[in-house]
Amino acid sequence: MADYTLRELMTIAAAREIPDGAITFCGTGISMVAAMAAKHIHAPNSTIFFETGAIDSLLEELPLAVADPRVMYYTAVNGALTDAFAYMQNRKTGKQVVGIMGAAQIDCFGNLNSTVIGDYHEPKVRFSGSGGACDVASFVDHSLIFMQHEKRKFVNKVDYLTSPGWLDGAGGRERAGLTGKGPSKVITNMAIMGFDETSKRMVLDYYYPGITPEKILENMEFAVDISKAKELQPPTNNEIRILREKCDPQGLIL
Amino acid sequence: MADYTLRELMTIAAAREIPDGAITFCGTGISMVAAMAAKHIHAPNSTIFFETGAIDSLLEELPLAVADPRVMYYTAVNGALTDAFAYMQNRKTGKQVVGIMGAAQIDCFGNLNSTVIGDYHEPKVRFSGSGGACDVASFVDHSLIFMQHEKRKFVNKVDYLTSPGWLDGAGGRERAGLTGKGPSKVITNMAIMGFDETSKRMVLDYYYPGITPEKILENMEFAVDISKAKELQPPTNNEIRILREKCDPQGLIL
Amino acid sequence: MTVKSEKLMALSSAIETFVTDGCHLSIGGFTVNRNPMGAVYEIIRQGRKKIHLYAHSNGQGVDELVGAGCVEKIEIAYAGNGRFAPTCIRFKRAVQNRSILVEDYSNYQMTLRFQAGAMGIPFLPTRSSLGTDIINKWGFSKKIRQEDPRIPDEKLIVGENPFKGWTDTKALVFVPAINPDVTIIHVQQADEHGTARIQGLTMADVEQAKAAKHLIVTCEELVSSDEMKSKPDTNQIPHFCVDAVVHLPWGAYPTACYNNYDYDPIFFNDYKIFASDDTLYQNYLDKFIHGTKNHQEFLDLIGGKRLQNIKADPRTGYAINLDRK
Amino acid sequence: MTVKSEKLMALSSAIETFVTDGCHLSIGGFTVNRNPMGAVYEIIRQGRKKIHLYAHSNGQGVDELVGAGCVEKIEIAYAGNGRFAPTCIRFKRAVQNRSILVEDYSNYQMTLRFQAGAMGIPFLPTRSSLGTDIINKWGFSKKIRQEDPRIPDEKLIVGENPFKGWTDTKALVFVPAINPDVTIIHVQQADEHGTARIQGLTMADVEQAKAAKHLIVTCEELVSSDEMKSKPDTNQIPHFCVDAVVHLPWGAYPTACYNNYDYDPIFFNDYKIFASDDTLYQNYLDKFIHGTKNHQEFLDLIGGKRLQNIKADPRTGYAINLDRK
Repeated sequence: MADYTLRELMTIAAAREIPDGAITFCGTGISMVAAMAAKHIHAPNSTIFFETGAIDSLLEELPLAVADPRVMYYTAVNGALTDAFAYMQNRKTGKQVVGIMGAAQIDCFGNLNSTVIGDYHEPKVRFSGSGGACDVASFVDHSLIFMQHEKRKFVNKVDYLTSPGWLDGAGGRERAGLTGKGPSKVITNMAIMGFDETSKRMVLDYYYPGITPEKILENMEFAVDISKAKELQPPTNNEIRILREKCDPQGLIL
Repeated sequence: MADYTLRELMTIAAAREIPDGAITFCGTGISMVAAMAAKHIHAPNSTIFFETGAIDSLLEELPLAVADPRVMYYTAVNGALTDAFAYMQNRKTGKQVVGIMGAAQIDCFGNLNSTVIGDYHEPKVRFSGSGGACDVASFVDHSLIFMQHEKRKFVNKVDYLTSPGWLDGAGGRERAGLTGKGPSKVITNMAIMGFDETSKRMVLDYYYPGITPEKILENMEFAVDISKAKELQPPTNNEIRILREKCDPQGLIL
Repeated sequence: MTVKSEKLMALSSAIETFVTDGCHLSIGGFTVNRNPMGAVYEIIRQGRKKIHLYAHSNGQGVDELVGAGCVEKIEIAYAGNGRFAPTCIRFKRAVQNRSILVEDYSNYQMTLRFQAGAMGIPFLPTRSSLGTDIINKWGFSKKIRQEDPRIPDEKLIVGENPFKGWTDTKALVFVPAINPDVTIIHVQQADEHGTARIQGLTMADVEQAKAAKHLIVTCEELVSSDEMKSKPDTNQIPHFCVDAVVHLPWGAYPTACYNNYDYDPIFFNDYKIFASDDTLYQNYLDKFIHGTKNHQEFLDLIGGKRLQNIKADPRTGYAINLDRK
Repeated sequence: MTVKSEKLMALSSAIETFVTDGCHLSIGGFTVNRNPMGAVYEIIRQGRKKIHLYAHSNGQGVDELVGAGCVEKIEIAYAGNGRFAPTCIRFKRAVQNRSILVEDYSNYQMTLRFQAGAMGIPFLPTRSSLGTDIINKWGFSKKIRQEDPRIPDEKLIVGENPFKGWTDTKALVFVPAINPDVTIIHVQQADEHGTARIQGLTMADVEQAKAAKHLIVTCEELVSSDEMKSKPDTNQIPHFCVDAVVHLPWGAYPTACYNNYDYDPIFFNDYKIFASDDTLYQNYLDKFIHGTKNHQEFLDLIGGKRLQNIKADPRTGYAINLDRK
């Protein structure tokens, strides 16, 4: 078994969810490293793209923002925001997109808040806002969410619903007029959470080595079904090696 | 006085209507030569552009279509149809555009037919259809129309209303929701027709040397006010020289 | 990480696979320029019928598909070919004979319809055509529209501006999206994965390409991905939009391909004569299209001298001083 | 036919002429890239107040305008600066203090709003944000909206698909056009008439530029019209959209300008410290912005060594192996 950090484990867990042939939409930070890891490990035909319009960037160096000039070098197409989001909303290409997001709060249906804590007009804490997260969450069939597993983050009700998950559960997206699907997986520092096929409520899929399902429940405001949870396979030596040598050799993110 | 052909006279008559600083939208043929003549004679700061997306083409050789590769050489921007039409609909740039069109039929309010003679579903004669004519006629404040002065072309009612003129006269465009203005001038092989400021009905502005107002009326289904008509100043030697030497030296259009 | 692409195909396979009888087809280019003519001729050779064609202003490509009897219905803005044909001749005849059904739009409307398809939305708004017969007169009946789920139930809808008075706009025309079963475009350069580069004006090719359920790219030059990725600012279509890549030099002939060759005025002038007479036109089809196995044989029949004559000058991108009378 | 352009201006004149107190302003770029920072600093120097700012994701430019007290209201999608600031620090403070009013959109919505403005239409449709608080929660009250004719009366409108069920769409979000009083973008190259060329990603700059009532283009390099017209496929903005052209080398610094220079990690790391404390921030403004007469003096204060350090490598367009920790 490889020696690995929690952050590396999370990255690999996300990377494993990206199928070969996917068009991976990623933001800054760990999601970008996960997309790169997938491409280097098991999804060589996946395409990394950014909301800024860069398609299939080489990423010889790790970008620190989706508008970093490093995303513009040696791409298939350097486009614009109009193009990038249209690929997600487009009925042919959108179906191939895997979106990766993060947030400050998440509820049991995978709805995300990245805007404010507290009242919208008198916020206790202001965050960056949606960026492209609401867009990708609205459009695509396949999305992954990175979260820190804390009670104040896994909440009964998000203070502001920035990016749509499964909304109010079964049939919620259809009722609102959304065509894509809610999130597939939530990848945290303790577990991988999935969503029940029928009810669309969050469930525990995998707990990390050394973490109990009970500990996970303690770190959430709402309860989830833990009955089918299994322990996650730790990263392999090869996965960790590729992550360190090919994806973030300068240690800028991991 | 210069020796000139009727076609040259028409071209010069149209060119004179293009102010310096205009963005001139033109189609194939005589309208393109008129736009070039204006630029060479009195409107050096006018910009010729095409619905295909070419902006400020040099036109070292005369194009025979708006998609001719000759429009793509040495331009300010080579864009696309989306861009070109947006410049016309845009509230800032659209106000600077002068559109030049032709048609098979025109009525007394300057509405144009370039689609069919006869019933739409059982046409006696089928023409090319709108192309960009309906678009420019819908959007801009300033447009010029080239017509052959014949009774079957100046009709009481167009068989198909392809491109909006002043629609049903005063207030017609506003009622339909159009923001631009109807045509400014109709330039024919006999006359220059304008539109009454209030009623928006066609009036005779200028008759060509050697043509009487009566002859013009004989060649129209509908009557127009001829009371303020004057004889047109013929082209100058300089205008004709520039036309022949700079605009169409190969004699492809004129 | 480079995998041999399964998208790279012979033209005949690409047409066989994606262009079927009754399919909804869109072709790139504009009048005399960059029509995917090699693909058009192969569709004619394969005898496709009942095609529903979408075009803004594809002069030559439209006229040949219509002339060869491949087309049943057409949605179009402009069926002319510049100075060579104020109205495309076989198109004119077919409409007047009522052997094809036609529905009229403006050029911007057709462009917006492809753009809406590319954006994955049902419509786009414009003020173009308010008060005109383009709104009032439908080419396809309600019945025809309802029988084919690929045609919207209404042609164009005039609606209110939901943001009352915003940008001084009261009414708008909503133009419905087009998502063709297949789009075919011809480009200057592509790699085997499908990433494509158009030089000169892109017309509405990019929107048509992205709106399609299947996309065939024929290219003048097949280049390495390294070459494409070295100049990404000049590329427009990424590989993941593309289903088939066909290497087809002179693939736009007799229309022009900027920086490569001009249109062939001799061809267009001859075509005008052939197209004006049914027997001559049948002879033209028999000799030039059905009488040739593929685009190379067609080009051989035209002859190298004619091709040499229209080769692009490297400075201007077209054939300077070409006799175009 | 070339007339000396009256559009060519000093930065101070361009800002004085077009950027007024209370104006509706939009700036180009995206987080760490191609923000028109020279123009932003000049706006701060000239002490503009009560600006209504439109931005999709202009990290650094937004934070400095907000931090210097120039901004009253802001419509925005994302106020972060990549890894350097998950949330822009002065922005965060200003919102939490309620010294600015903010209204939230998604990135695509802001882009579509500029695009609608550029297209001259009141709105564009999308499915983005259905079911979310981006629709439900308005940053500006009905009263504020009605008092300023430049703000639409409603934030976003959810409407039915007028083409029932077309493209499987029932509901849509209509996003209203933005037509800023003035847009400022920084580009790699422009000529004196305003024709502009952006290298690398164009972000939403082209849409922002075309949506504006007035457009200021600052450029890294002022080139001849001949140079621009020799490569027209790589130009995006024609001269007739442009009101002022300013030659401003390093005009995007401390953000990056592709093929010219990278962003300056030292600046961003220092800024993070200054921005986190009100006194330090005032000192920063006093020294770096108010203490310098123009962008050149600001750059002199940063020092040539820092600039040298971030010069772009010609192969990749950025500074390879730059210490970005």
